[in-house]
Amino acid sequence: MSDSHIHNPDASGAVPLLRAHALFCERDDRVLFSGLDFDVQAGDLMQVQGSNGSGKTTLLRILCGLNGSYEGELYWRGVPIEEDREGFLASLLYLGHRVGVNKILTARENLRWSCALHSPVTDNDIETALARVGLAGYADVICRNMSAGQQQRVSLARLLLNPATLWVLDEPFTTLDVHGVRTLESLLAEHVLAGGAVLVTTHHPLAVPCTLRRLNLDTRGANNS
Amino acid sequence: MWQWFFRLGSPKWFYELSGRWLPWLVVAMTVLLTIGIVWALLFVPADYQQGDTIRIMYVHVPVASISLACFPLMAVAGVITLVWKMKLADMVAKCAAPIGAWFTAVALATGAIWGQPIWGTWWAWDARLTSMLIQFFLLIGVIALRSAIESPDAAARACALLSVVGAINVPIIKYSVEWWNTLHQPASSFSMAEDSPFGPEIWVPLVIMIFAVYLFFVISLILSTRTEILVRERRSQWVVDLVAADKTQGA
Amino acid sequence: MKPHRRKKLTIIAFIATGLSVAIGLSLYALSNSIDLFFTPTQVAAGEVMNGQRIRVGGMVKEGSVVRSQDSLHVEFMATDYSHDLLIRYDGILPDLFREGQGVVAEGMMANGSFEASRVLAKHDENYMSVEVKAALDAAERDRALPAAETEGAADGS
Amino acid sequence: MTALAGPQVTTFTAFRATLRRDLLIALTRRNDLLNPLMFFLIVVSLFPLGVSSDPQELTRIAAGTVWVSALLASMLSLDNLYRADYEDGSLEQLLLSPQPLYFMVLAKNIAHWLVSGLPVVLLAPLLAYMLYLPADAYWTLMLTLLLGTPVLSLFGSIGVALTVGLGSRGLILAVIVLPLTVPVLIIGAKAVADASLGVSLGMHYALLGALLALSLSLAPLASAAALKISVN
Repeated sequence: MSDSHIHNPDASGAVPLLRAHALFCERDDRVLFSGLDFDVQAGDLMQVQGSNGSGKTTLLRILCGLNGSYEGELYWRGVPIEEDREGFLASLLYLGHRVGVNKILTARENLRWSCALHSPVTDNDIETALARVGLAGYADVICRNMSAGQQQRVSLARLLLNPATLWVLDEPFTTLDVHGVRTLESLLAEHVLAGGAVLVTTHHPLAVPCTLRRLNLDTRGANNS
Repeated sequence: MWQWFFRLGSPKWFYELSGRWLPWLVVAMTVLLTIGIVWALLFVPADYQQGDTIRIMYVHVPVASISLACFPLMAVAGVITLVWKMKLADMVAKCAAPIGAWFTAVALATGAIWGQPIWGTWWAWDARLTSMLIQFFLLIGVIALRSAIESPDAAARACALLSVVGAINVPIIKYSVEWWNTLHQPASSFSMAEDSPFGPEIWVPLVIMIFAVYLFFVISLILSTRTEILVRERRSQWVVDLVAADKTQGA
Repeated sequence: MKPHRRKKLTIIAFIATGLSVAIGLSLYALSNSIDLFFTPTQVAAGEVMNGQRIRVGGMVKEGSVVRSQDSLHVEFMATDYSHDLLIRYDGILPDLFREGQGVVAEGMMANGSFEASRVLAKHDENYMSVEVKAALDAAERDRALPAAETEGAADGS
Repeated sequence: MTALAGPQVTTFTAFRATLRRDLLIALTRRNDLLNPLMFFLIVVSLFPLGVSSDPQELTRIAAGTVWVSALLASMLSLDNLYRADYEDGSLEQLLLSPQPLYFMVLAKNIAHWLVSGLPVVLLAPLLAYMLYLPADAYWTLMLTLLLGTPVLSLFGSIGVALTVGLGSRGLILAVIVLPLTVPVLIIGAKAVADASLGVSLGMHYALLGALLALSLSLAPLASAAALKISVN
């Protein structure tokens, strides 16, 4: 369902969706990575790997623009990101460690707000999306009364509601049960097969029916598997 | 021009330049301070209304003028930090805040000592003292924010932002406090014209003292910025070389 | 126009509107004059109620200061050169309190005179050495003398 | 589902949605609504106990007391502005929306004022009565608070935004924000005090209005920048 709206102007692959060039970041006098280069093409599912503290989260936050303390260049569709940040943000969906679900509101209210920031949705869309992530009938349950995994699923419903090209997901599998993991894996596969792109950090071995690229922060290199 | 501007942003360059200038600044300050103090204490005639109390002016006015200059200085450094991400600007801003707070405290204290014989009270909620006090609070706020944020980078930008917001507010606060209470005398104009209320025997030593205290401020700022540079750049090669050279010299 | 350009313009327009309203209002405010304290004339005109705490400002009238022999009580007239107001005060007067100088008193009206709880001297912005002041005073005295004598004094100086 | 790149959401829609969401949260958590109000009530009632219950003396301090308490009450409720959003990650979502953060921050500030400032304005006459404020100063009190409390929310927002990422922020917020609010306090309290002296108040209102316009246009800019720094 998320695939229909993603059109891919760079079918040739000449201009990568996202290009990082010579990224350098240090924290507390410790170099996390330097001279990091990689491209993300439309149709890529890229898994960012690395040991604990290798800077996976920092890298994702830098790519999204949440962290500004880095050196190097970032391009979105060949244009430096800072030149058209809004255009980039309109095609970006980021889900971090903190799921972005207010516990006082219901699932529906949460999703209605976060979608109002991106694209208009109807209540029907929200219910369909919730059903897809396994929360059928939970639309009007207050999020405080949900388990951590269920809250994570509310957050994942955004993947279905927000027509973003690039998904940046930080440890999206941590609280999910087996069924949830399978749902998310199929969502990822559908997205990249439809021409979207995904950057994901996880320690969980991904089982997806598409090519998986890996970016290893310990060896500092991107490779295909 | 721009090249010069960005070279100024290099801590190493600043460290070397300030090291060369520092002795001259110290000499100039010592000379001016000695002349100014001796002149102000011994040779300036007593005021027709305030008598010898007037002599505290020679400390109060220069110190107060520095404290007033401190917030604009931090705001300019803040803008440079936010726009050009220049590290040196943040180091200067970081060092200027506590020095400025001390100067403000001294200005408040000398103001109180001056106020006691003149107004008949140590503390009056008069416009200038009050706005100085509030500016003191603002400075303390910036210092507190700096010490509360752990990441130096975030602290730099947060303090830069707060300094800019504070600097926009300082004139508003000053105006509102003045509006609220205008008991203090209006600012005297330092004109050199013959009809100026100041005779030259009053203002010449004052100008000397102002220069001396400005130099004192600049020297303190340079010294503490140099320390800050060494701490922050301790991993860079030139600091390592510098320390190594220092050690061999000492041995 | 690109959407992000339009959004930026909306923000700028919003800020510009806010700033111009702020400037307009503060210009309006500045055009109004303010009363920092009541003058003896205003008090005489009955603008102040008995028992209302106010602040009165004026000059200490020459020769009006009466100090009590056995206490700190002092009475003087504050004047704005059209009306006078009797001020009573118990306490230590500041150094700069003297006749012919400005003074601000806080307190309230009682039976036609002003009971001050605090007296503050308002010193002017002129700093002069004792000698200069003496010379100026002398010059002023000279000017007050008949013209012929002034000429003579000017020659002599 | 909406097809093909999806129709863009207008900034106004996003603004309204944010305002609505924050109001919804505040109304769900009654405590957030009631606590500042109770604090305001309690602080004001402490003054007669601490100063004197003499009506004349209370009349004299009434204006300042109500204003200072309103300031403290609005300071107390500031933490709600971004803290929960920071902790649950909603703030990141807000920062990554293609909508201008400036207007989103403005929406949140307006929501904060509606739930913390407006009730204080409405409760003020009651407290003014308890402090024997002269009757002709009531409207001035309400009007100055109406103009002044939004400024407190807007200035406070900058402080909260700067400190939202800090572990222990209790007092630092007050140290940063309170000095900035001095002009509002001075003008507001002076206007109420002058109202009973029968002085013309046009100037006071104009100054408060100018402060409101200034902070309405510039404070969200600073808050937005501060949020970006804090989330870093």
